[in-house]
Amino acid sequence: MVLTPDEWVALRLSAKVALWATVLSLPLGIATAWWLARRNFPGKFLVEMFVQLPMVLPPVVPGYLLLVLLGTQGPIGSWLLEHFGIRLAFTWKGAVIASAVMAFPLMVQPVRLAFRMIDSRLEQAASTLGAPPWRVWLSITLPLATPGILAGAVLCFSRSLGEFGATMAFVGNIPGETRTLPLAIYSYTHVPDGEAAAWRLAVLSILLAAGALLIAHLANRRAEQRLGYLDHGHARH
Amino acid sequence: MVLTPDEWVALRLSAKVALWATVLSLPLGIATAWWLARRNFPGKFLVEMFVQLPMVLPPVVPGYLLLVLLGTQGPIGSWLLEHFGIRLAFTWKGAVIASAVMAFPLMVQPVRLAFRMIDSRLEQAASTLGAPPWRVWLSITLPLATPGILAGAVLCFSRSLGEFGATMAFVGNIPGETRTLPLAIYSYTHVPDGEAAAWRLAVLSILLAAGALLIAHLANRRAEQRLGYLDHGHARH
Amino acid sequence: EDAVRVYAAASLTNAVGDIATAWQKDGHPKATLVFAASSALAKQIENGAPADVFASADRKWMDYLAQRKKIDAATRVELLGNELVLIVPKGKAFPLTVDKGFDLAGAYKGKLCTGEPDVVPVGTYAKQALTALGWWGAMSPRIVGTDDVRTALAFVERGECPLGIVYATDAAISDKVEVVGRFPARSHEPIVYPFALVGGAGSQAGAFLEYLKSDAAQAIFRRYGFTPATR
Amino acid sequence: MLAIDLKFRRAQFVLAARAQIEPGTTGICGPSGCGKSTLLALIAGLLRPQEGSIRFGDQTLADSTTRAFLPAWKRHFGLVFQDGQLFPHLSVRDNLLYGYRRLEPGARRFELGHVTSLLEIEPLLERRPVQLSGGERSRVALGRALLYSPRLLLMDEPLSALDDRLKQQILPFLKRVRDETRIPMLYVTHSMAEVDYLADRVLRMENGTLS
Amino acid sequence: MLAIDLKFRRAQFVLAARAQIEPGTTGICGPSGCGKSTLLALIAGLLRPQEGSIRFGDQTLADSTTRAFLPAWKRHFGLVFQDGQLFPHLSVRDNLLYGYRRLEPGARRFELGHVTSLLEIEPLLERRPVQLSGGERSRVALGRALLYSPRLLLMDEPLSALDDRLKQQILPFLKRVRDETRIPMLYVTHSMAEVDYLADRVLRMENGTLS
Ligand SMILES: Nc1ncnc2c1ncn2[C@@H]1O[C@H](COP(=O)(O)OP(=O)(O)OP(=O)(O)O)[C@@H](O)[C@H]1O
Ligand SMILES: Nc1ncnc2c1ncn2[C@@H]1O[C@H](COP(=O)(O)OP(=O)(O)OP(=O)(O)O)[C@@H](O)[C@H]1O
Ligand code: MOO
Ligand SMILES: [Mg+2]
Ligand SMILES: [Mg+2]
Repeated sequence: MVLTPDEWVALRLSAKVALWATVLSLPLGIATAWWLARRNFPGKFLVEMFVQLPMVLPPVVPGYLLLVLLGTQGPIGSWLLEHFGIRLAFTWKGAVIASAVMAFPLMVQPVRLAFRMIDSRLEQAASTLGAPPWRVWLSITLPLATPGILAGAVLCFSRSLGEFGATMAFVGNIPGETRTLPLAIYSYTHVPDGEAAAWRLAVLSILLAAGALLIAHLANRRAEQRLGYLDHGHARH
Repeated sequence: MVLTPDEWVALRLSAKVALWATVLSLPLGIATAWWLARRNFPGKFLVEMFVQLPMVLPPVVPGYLLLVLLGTQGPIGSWLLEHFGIRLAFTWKGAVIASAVMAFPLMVQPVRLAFRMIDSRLEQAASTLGAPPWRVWLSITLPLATPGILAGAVLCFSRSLGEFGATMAFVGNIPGETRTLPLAIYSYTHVPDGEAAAWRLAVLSILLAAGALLIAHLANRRAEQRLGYLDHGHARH
Repeated sequence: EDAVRVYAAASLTNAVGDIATAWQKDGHPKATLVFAASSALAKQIENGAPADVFASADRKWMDYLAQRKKIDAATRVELLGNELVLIVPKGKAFPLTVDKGFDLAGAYKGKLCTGEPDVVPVGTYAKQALTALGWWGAMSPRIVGTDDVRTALAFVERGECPLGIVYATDAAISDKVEVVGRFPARSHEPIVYPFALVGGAGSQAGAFLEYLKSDAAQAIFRRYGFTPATR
Repeated sequence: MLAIDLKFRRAQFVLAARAQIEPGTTGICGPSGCGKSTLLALIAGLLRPQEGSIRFGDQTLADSTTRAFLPAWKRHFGLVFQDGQLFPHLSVRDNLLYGYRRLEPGARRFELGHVTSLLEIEPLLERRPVQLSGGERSRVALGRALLYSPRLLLMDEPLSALDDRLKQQILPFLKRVRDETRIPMLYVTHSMAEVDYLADRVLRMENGTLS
Repeated sequence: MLAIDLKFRRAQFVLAARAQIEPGTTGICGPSGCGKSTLLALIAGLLRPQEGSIRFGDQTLADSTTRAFLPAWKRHFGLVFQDGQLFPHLSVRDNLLYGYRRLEPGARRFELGHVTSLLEIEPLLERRPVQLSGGERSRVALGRALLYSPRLLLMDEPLSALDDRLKQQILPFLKRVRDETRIPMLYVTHSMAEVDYLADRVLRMENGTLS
């Protein structure tokens, strides 16, 4: 399958946006997940709710909110533009933000689950060996949560690849700038005989996802071997 | 906030659709997650890919595929209609299917993670006490995976509440039948002065999600207490 | 000089795309084309999208921007019109006459797909037309609304909907449907596509808007089934 | 009664065991890491020998030539794990009754009350395993295997976490179990005293080899 | 040296301890469930007494009146857990070096090679904890705490999973550690023989009360 230049552009843009969205979500997602998994504080339920928020609304709503807040006329957007020269609305960076916001809850849940399932006595053991809390976190908690982090990253990347509604609302469908694969697919459904082209793009999306999934799969296998998880047929007894 | 009859109808429909989508996804999601977590078989990667598929495409594409397959003219849809009198296209049942398909990967990932993180030696211990595999699974594996199942159910329910694209493409927008909150919200964003009405509905969505999250939250707390997870501040030593 | 940025309703995708190609062939810098629902485009322009030309699928959203002083009202022009047609899946035609006395509800079984009434432009026109013909009362419970005229078209193409109401331009690009009736123009508000320059647009933008009025461009619009605007 | 003739390899470790184990109590001794726990796992059916066979009476448990393998849950052997392996989501009571509940009443040879009073774990019945001390946990593990009324009881250092008083109380009980119920036992321990008191014979293991 | 005067409650269990522990090796004996592991966790800083105080020399580790509490990682005490608590994602070597690596070279009192050869765990250095036998695991746990060169070494039945030969080898080593490095030790065990050999004095616990 030889790609047309337009297809290449959309493919590269989608890969770039999904990758950045995942990379951006990771630190914040891990931090949020840890905070929710290990701290009790008043209003925790509200934070949980807030994290979940982008999912429970049709994507145009968060997209529109982003436009209002981060658009060049918006309170945050105008500030960013003025002080840092960063323009998010109608740029690929904005597409990254839209994807990251929509995928964020998907990142948080598995990581949080992994943090909960870790045996805290191992962290205690590390602290009796002189490791300050941040070192315990980096050397024990985080590595033990790797499978959860990878699961979260896979969900986040996949969701970003398929993100349509929020991206459309926030940054629009600008060729070469914000026209990711889903938006390009939308456009092709509006031209005669566009169905074949739309299917080609869908296949590209799937291949991109397969690549990402394969990488995550291999990384996960390594991580699980490190952690001594069962490999079916090899009991750990 | 007094609801109009239309708002009531959309609210009830959304709750019904999301609930059914979650209930339907649960057994299949748990089975798939277990299969992926514990079995190695040729082509496993393809199955993983297939599970992830609905996420990586813009929602209209899976929605359109559902229409092609499950519509009254589709191969499966016509068979269902003929033999069981079940009609999915343009009915709320179809909306359930659309939501379930889109939310399925979100259900599978956390459950799978939980299955992986369970110490398989406990399952071995159960088998030395005469429990056949299915009993081990029901009495040990499944209860130990409860937090993962709850996390999956929360993601699934939330995603269903926000599902728009696939629903629209598969069952359209029929008031009282398939017009869930996201479809109603979307409609209002299409009318120049519909913003206020859209926000009212968005708030309803959020309240519905908050209710579901609260239930999951309480269930999870009970499950984690049962499993002896750490409560911050109370080390388990 | 920066390329012209054209924000156009999704239903104009083909036509405006072809015109932009011709425009480029005439030696102009390539135009950037952004297609989406008129509502999404209008809200983006309201929030500072770098658009030069806006082409709306109906008057509402052009008015919306005009009220907010985002467009150059002097340049507003209704360049195109469209027709509303009744379609059926290819080969599934049934006798139908677009006439007040005809019993549409009794003429077939099943749903009627069109844009969501009162929301999506095509649905709004459809409701007006059905009302004018006295069909609305019996048909309204059978209406399946869609977010976009393309989804309605897809439902009919797939045979899920035995009958649909779409624009003539949409019916023209699908070979899986056939037109079984055309609504008279006076049965609904005129279907028009207002165009305008967005405030602060560059000089190239004005040239592009002029180009859209040219015979060459109008020929392309007609090729896709648009009619000259009925003023 | 138990006829073992097998080879099992895991990474660098090779276990080669050939033995004919008669009813009564058999002590298994040997240095740390010599393969005692591995041997019990093989007998229990948690591991599968790569070569050779295990037979219990005239029943084949595993045979590499015929590829026969009776899974753990069909063997009706009780295994007291070296590290307890209590079910964290079940109360102590439900842990104890896990195997017991599934037995036909006629097959039950012990009573919950009797076992718990002897092991001094009655006050713990409603607790979860995380709320137990090390020695309490090992007593529950022992009780759980006993209540399953196994055909063969495999014990991996069951008393090593206990104080002398408890040992002095449980050992005679195990002896009585041996004599009254005639359940054959394999007993892994590092304590010569326990072997002397309880075992009818001793098998020594060294570096993966049973002799 | 170590001055304890505290109360700690957990569910029905109440630990009340008052003791003045001098340098050297102190054996702690008592029946299963009497609170030995809980006491060590309190001294290590993993639990916080609800009432009373713990002092080490002139340093206050915990004091309920001033709400002072020195967290575990600042105490520089080594704790050998009853159930090992090895880090599953690290090799045996990285487990052993976990505390050691963070010490200033001058503060290191043991060498990896020396400790591993004495505990006979050199061949295991590249393995993961799941690939160890029960006794191997407890030796790694002991080595890990030793290599951390603690100011106070807390050991919870460190040898109970080991055979006599290993015990006979490790006990003299611990005695040498006591005499040469003068690291004070608290040693929980059920073995009178170990106490007699190693301990300068014995504290008895009964039902949560230290005497
Ligand atoms: N999963 C594994 N992978 C590789 N080697 C293993 C694994 N589990 C155990 N071993 C090795 O197999 C040998 C036998 O282990 P086993 O647990 O049977 O010893 P053991 O006799 O029970 O010792 P202990 O008295 O210390 O419990 C040991 O050398 C151990 O290091
Ligand atoms: N998390 C907990 N919640 C409630 N009670 C607990 C908890 N952990 C331990 N206990 C109880 O506290 C008491 C002391 O436990 P501890 O572990 O200190 O005993 P121990 O002296 O170390 O016993 P062993 O020799 O059996 O290890 C026991 O009665 C135990 O049941
Ligand atoms: O192209 Mo439109 O704005 O959805 O009718
Ligand atoms: Mg062992
Ligand atoms: Mg203890």
